[in-house]
Amino acid sequence: MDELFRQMLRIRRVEEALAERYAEQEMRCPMHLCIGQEAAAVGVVSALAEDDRVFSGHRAHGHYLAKGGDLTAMIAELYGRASGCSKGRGGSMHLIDTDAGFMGSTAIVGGTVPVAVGAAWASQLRGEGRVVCLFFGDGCFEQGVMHESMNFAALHRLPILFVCENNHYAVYTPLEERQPGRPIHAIASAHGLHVQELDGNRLHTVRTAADEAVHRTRAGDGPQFLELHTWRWREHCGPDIDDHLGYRAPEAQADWLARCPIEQEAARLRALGLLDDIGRQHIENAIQHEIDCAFDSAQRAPLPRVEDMYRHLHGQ
Amino acid sequence: MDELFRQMLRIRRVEEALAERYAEQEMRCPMHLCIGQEAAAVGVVSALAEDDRVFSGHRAHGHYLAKGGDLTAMIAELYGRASGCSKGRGGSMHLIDTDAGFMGSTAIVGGTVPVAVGAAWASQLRGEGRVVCLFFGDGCFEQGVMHESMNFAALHRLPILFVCENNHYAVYTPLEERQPGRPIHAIASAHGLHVQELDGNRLHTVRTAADEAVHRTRAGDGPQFLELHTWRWREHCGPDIDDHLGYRAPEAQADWLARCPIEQEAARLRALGLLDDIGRQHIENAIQHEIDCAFDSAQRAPLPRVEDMYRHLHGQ
Amino acid sequence: MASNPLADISPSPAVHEKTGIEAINDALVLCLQRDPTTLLIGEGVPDPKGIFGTTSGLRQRFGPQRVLDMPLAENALTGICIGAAISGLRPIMVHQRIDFALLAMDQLINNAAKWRYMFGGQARVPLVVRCIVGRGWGQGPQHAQSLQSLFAHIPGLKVVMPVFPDDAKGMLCAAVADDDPVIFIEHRWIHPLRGKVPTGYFETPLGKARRCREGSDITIAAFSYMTLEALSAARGLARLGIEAEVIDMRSVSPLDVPAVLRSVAKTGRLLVADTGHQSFGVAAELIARVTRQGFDHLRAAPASVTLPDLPCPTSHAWAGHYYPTAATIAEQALQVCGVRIGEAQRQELDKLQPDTPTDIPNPDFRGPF
Amino acid sequence: MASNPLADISPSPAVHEKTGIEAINDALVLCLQRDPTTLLIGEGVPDPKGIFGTTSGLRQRFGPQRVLDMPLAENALTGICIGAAISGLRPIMVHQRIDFALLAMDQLINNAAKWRYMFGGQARVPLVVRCIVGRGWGQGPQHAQSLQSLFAHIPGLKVVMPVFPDDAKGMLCAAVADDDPVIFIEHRWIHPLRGKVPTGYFETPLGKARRCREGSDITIAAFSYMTLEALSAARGLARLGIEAEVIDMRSVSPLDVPAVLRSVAKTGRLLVADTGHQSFGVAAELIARVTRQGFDHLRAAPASVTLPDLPCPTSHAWAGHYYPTAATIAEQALQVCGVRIGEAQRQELDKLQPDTPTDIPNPDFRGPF
Ligand SMILES: Cc1ncc(C[n+]2csc(CCOP(=O)(O)OP(=O)(O)O)c2C)c(N)n1
Ligand SMILES: Cc1ncc(C[n+]2csc(CCOP(=O)(O)OP(=O)(O)O)c2C)c(N)n1
Ligand SMILES: [Mg+2]
Ligand SMILES: [Mg+2]
Repeated sequence: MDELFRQMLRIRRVEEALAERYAEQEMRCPMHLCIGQEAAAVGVVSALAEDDRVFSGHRAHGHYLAKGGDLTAMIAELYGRASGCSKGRGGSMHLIDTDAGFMGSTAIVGGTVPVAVGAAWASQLRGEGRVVCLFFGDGCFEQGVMHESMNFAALHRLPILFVCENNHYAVYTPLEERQPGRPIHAIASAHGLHVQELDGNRLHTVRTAADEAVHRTRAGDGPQFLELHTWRWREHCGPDIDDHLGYRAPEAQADWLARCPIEQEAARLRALGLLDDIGRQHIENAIQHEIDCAFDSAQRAPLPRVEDMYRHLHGQ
Repeated sequence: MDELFRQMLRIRRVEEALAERYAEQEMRCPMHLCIGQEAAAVGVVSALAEDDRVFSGHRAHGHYLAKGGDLTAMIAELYGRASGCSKGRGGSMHLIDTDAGFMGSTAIVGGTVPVAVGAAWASQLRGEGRVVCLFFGDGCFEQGVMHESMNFAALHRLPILFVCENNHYAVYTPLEERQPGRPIHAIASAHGLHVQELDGNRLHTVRTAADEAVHRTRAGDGPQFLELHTWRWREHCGPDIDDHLGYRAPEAQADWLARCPIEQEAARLRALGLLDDIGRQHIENAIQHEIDCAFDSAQRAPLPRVEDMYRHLHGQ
Repeated sequence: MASNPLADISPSPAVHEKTGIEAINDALVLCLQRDPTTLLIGEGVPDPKGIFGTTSGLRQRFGPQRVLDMPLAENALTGICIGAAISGLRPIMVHQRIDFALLAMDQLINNAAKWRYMFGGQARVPLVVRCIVGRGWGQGPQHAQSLQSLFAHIPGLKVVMPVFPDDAKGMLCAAVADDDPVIFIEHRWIHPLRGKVPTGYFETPLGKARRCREGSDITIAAFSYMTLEALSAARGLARLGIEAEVIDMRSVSPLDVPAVLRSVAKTGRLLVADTGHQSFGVAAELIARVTRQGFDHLRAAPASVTLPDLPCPTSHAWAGHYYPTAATIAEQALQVCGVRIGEAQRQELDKLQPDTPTDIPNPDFRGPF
Repeated sequence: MASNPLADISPSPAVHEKTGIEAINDALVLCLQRDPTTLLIGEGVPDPKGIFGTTSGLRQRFGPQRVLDMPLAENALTGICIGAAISGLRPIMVHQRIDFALLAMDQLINNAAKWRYMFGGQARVPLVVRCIVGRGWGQGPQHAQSLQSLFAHIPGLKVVMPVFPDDAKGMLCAAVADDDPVIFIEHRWIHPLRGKVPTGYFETPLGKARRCREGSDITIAAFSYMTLEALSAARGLARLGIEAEVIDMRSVSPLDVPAVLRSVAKTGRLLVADTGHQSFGVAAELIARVTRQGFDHLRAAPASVTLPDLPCPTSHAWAGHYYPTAATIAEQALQVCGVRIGEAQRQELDKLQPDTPTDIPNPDFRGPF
């Protein structure tokens, strides 16, 4: 579990570094940070097998890294480099690392939902035994395609995990202005999915629930649904903290900050005697070193060549 | 309740007449008959006030007639006449009679769903106290727009009745090939709608449930959902009986035929002493006369003029 | 219109006379047979009517896992097919009406068209979407659109519209074999058309036009069903001393502009006939391209014959005015050629008017669906 | 690009200098004020950023019933607005990116565009859909499309693309007052543009182009933001002795072909500049129409400057190659005019290259959104 703590911390530090350097205006693309939501990414993805697949949406850095996506390639992508994970065509909202099983994240809310279901269908048809895991937000749940997709997944009992990171906001709009007062997971349950609702900021809880869900779906129980309550710490899009805008209650904000997934896990590990200050510092140092190297190498990578712009529209 | 029996019988006889004359190839448009489903149309619509609104889809004759839509104008529309209820532009799949409060039916499955919700929203915003009633099928429930629409209706507590005529088939495809084994109304309930599930072939039951639903939604309880189990007797599209194709179990077919909404209601009325052979014959005769006149007048109506084809694309 | 005016120019030796429906069914059988990753899905695919017969027998033959119906959820199902495609399968999706594809524009345009490009070539979407254009028998405003122009505008989508049975077969095979998404548009009046079709598996390259008739006075470039009307028009024009070259464009995107330019270099005149609406349509693109690249060849202003900019009204009384015919094409061609329409011309144009009711392709065609 | 090159030709007396954002906000205030049936809805409408400031303050002023946010459900919400519109309200819907409107194509094309016609004029859909084209700062393949061609092909939809603040205001008022659906497309690089805007409520007719510069040698017909690039190009061309007439088309559908024909009758040459993709796009339609109706005026093949047929790649390194500039337009114009590009021309073209980074309209423009 030590390793999972490290992964959460790594995602946090990577995003903090991105935020810090974003002001240099060299990463010229919209960027949605998942700081505060790391337990969902790490807790769920760690329950998957290496060969399983992950899809995500606009807020995907954490999912990409948790699945083992190449850090340098991601940063290079943000810098618009030819060596970026999407060869400079995607930016932060379009990440992919097929070697790692991270099959794509896209910018249209709901866009990857059916695509992930299709990947699960392929796994079933080919008898691959692969599980597909799809991350999306509470806002995404409002899209019709979500319901069409759950229906198909339930109908064919596909090996897929629907993971709703409910951070209670879509951009600046609270859940109450977009959905009536009923739980999200209850709808998934009515669609015939096996559901669990939990505190998404507790790594341990998330991991346990994900283990069960992955086990069930791999065993043929059909689609599983996790509703993870969590909180985004920074602005919806961009590097800053935007508490001054006042769209979220300061008490809620303070409450969620106190429930930092990383510090909660750190405390748990400490209590178990699995982590101390020196150990943590080691981890921090190693992460910092990795990040520095990745930025360094990404920034030194060449920009894409003009003549390559037309490549990859069609095959051959 | 005598009048409701008459209305069901009238819809049945109108459609039988349409079916009979369809072979003449003068009604040159696709046509979806609701024979066997008359109790849903009449039972629900009779619970509405005159000023309330109805929307429907491709199988709309019964809803149009139950709401008081002009019979001659409907038949003229099927014959492609200028005097048709949609001025010859719509045919069977695009009916409207704004005077009667029948606000439109269209050919894309799911197409009128949000439109009806918008009409309910308008009623609420303007404080009109009008209820909107929307008919759709079990297949339509699979469309994402259905779920988006229920969400919005529940969020704003709109005065709307969602009426699902579950005839267990979409064209030739049974429910089991399209949806997992869970009830439709349970999903609506999870969306926060007040739901009732019932036998849609029993006029009385339908009417009672509709009364309650209309009352509730008019009182501000928000959207209501009725799942009415029923059965289409004829082919999906066209005038014929297609039992020979074997896509529906003969036992199910026989069972549902025995549960004819009209004969069940006739039996009830007889038992109550409210209907006898002579009374029924009177009703039949009057209906037959009305139908003959309507066909006569529709068929004698002029075809649209060539130069009018371009009218009504835009206003003015 | 049900007999193939091209019967004599079919190429191959081992051929059978088939309808468009049979040719498409053939292609599907062969594709499902030769590649076990091919899937066929759509509302009605395995049902007793089998998408106008084009999918009949396939479920029985290839099983319910590979040949299946779907819920009424066009957008998700398109995305699901994209997901299957990037995972190594080759789905063929069917819409009984192209109008239903409008529900799936997000997945088609934002995902299918861009997936390969936006991920730098690390994934591919071998997806075919068969869409049927539902002309006739009062299909009306929401069941009779011909929307090729919308898809053709999107980089990353290929759009094809075969007419003749041999092309329907060969181009469907090529579409399924293609590693990129192809919108395969079938005008339903090509379904009953008969023609010689080579047996066995073969691919007809996408993006290549086919000259159906030689002529020296005017080039008529036609899309889909309009090719048949153009060939009739050409016969009428010939009787008036005008030799039209008729080109069946076959593909909308890629568009075979060179083929048209070659012809216009000879004829100096261009008329484009398309099954879609006039404005911002396929005809405009071809005219603009030929004008840009072949301006010096043009001896007269190019023209087009298309649907009006109007939703399709249902009444059969309007069908003959809404849909242009061989007579409309011939009349436009005469105008492009600068021929005054006198008595002889009027008589010939009248002869080109259809002899079946204008809302059906032939007397065998029956409603309601 | 943030200063209005047209500052001198603004017409009205009671005017204020405003940005496009302020002009649109003005129009919304006036429309909500004068007609209580007007509604404003969209993701982000009442939020602290207020759709780039265009909707700021409106909720406070007109209340949460008339100015509201919405769930992420573009298709249903479009249908809901249609339902409200046929019930006597006038909804204005906003998409922060036009790409999101692709989720609503069914409701826009099958319903909004056809409702009045298919019910024989017994209902109407006074709906405005504001769509923002998101160029710049790495918006990438799914957030930077310019899809006017798709909407313009559909009979029943009006499509407008104002550039200057006074038009943005006047045309938005006219769109809201219109009894039919209007797709109102705002290129986001027109938002910061400053210009003189008349005070008070006024409507600028939809469907009319506006001549921004007189010239005798070539007509440059431009859509949306490309008008600004065309005006810069014209200044460069003037220094090379070529006087370009620049027409801001303002509307895509209806398309003001007569205005272009009048100009081409004088200049004999046409170049069309559009913000969308090349093929099957808006430029093709205008070229085709002018060629058909003004063939005898044309002294050279018309040309166009558009986006390539390629999804928008994210890397800023490609922005300058993906997006054409004033230099691209000037170079094309020289070619249409048959001017060989020598040293003098090359120098002038170089001067027309933008001096800000090519992924932002001006130095004030910042990411991330
Ligand atoms: C179809 C579509 N509509 C709107 C947007 C703009 N948008 C981007 S992210 C977002 C909010 C998404 O909320 P949620 O799903 O809860 O994810 P979160 O950002 O909270 O992680 C919106 C509205 C979009 N990208 N796609
Ligand atoms: C979007 C769309 N997809 C497909 C169709 C073709 N279609 C017409 S009716 C129908 C079945 C509808 O089933 P259901 O909603 O249960 O209504 P029913 O016909 O049983 O009354 C289908 C698939 C359509 N009209 N629109
Ligand atoms: Mg959220
Ligand atoms: Mg049904």
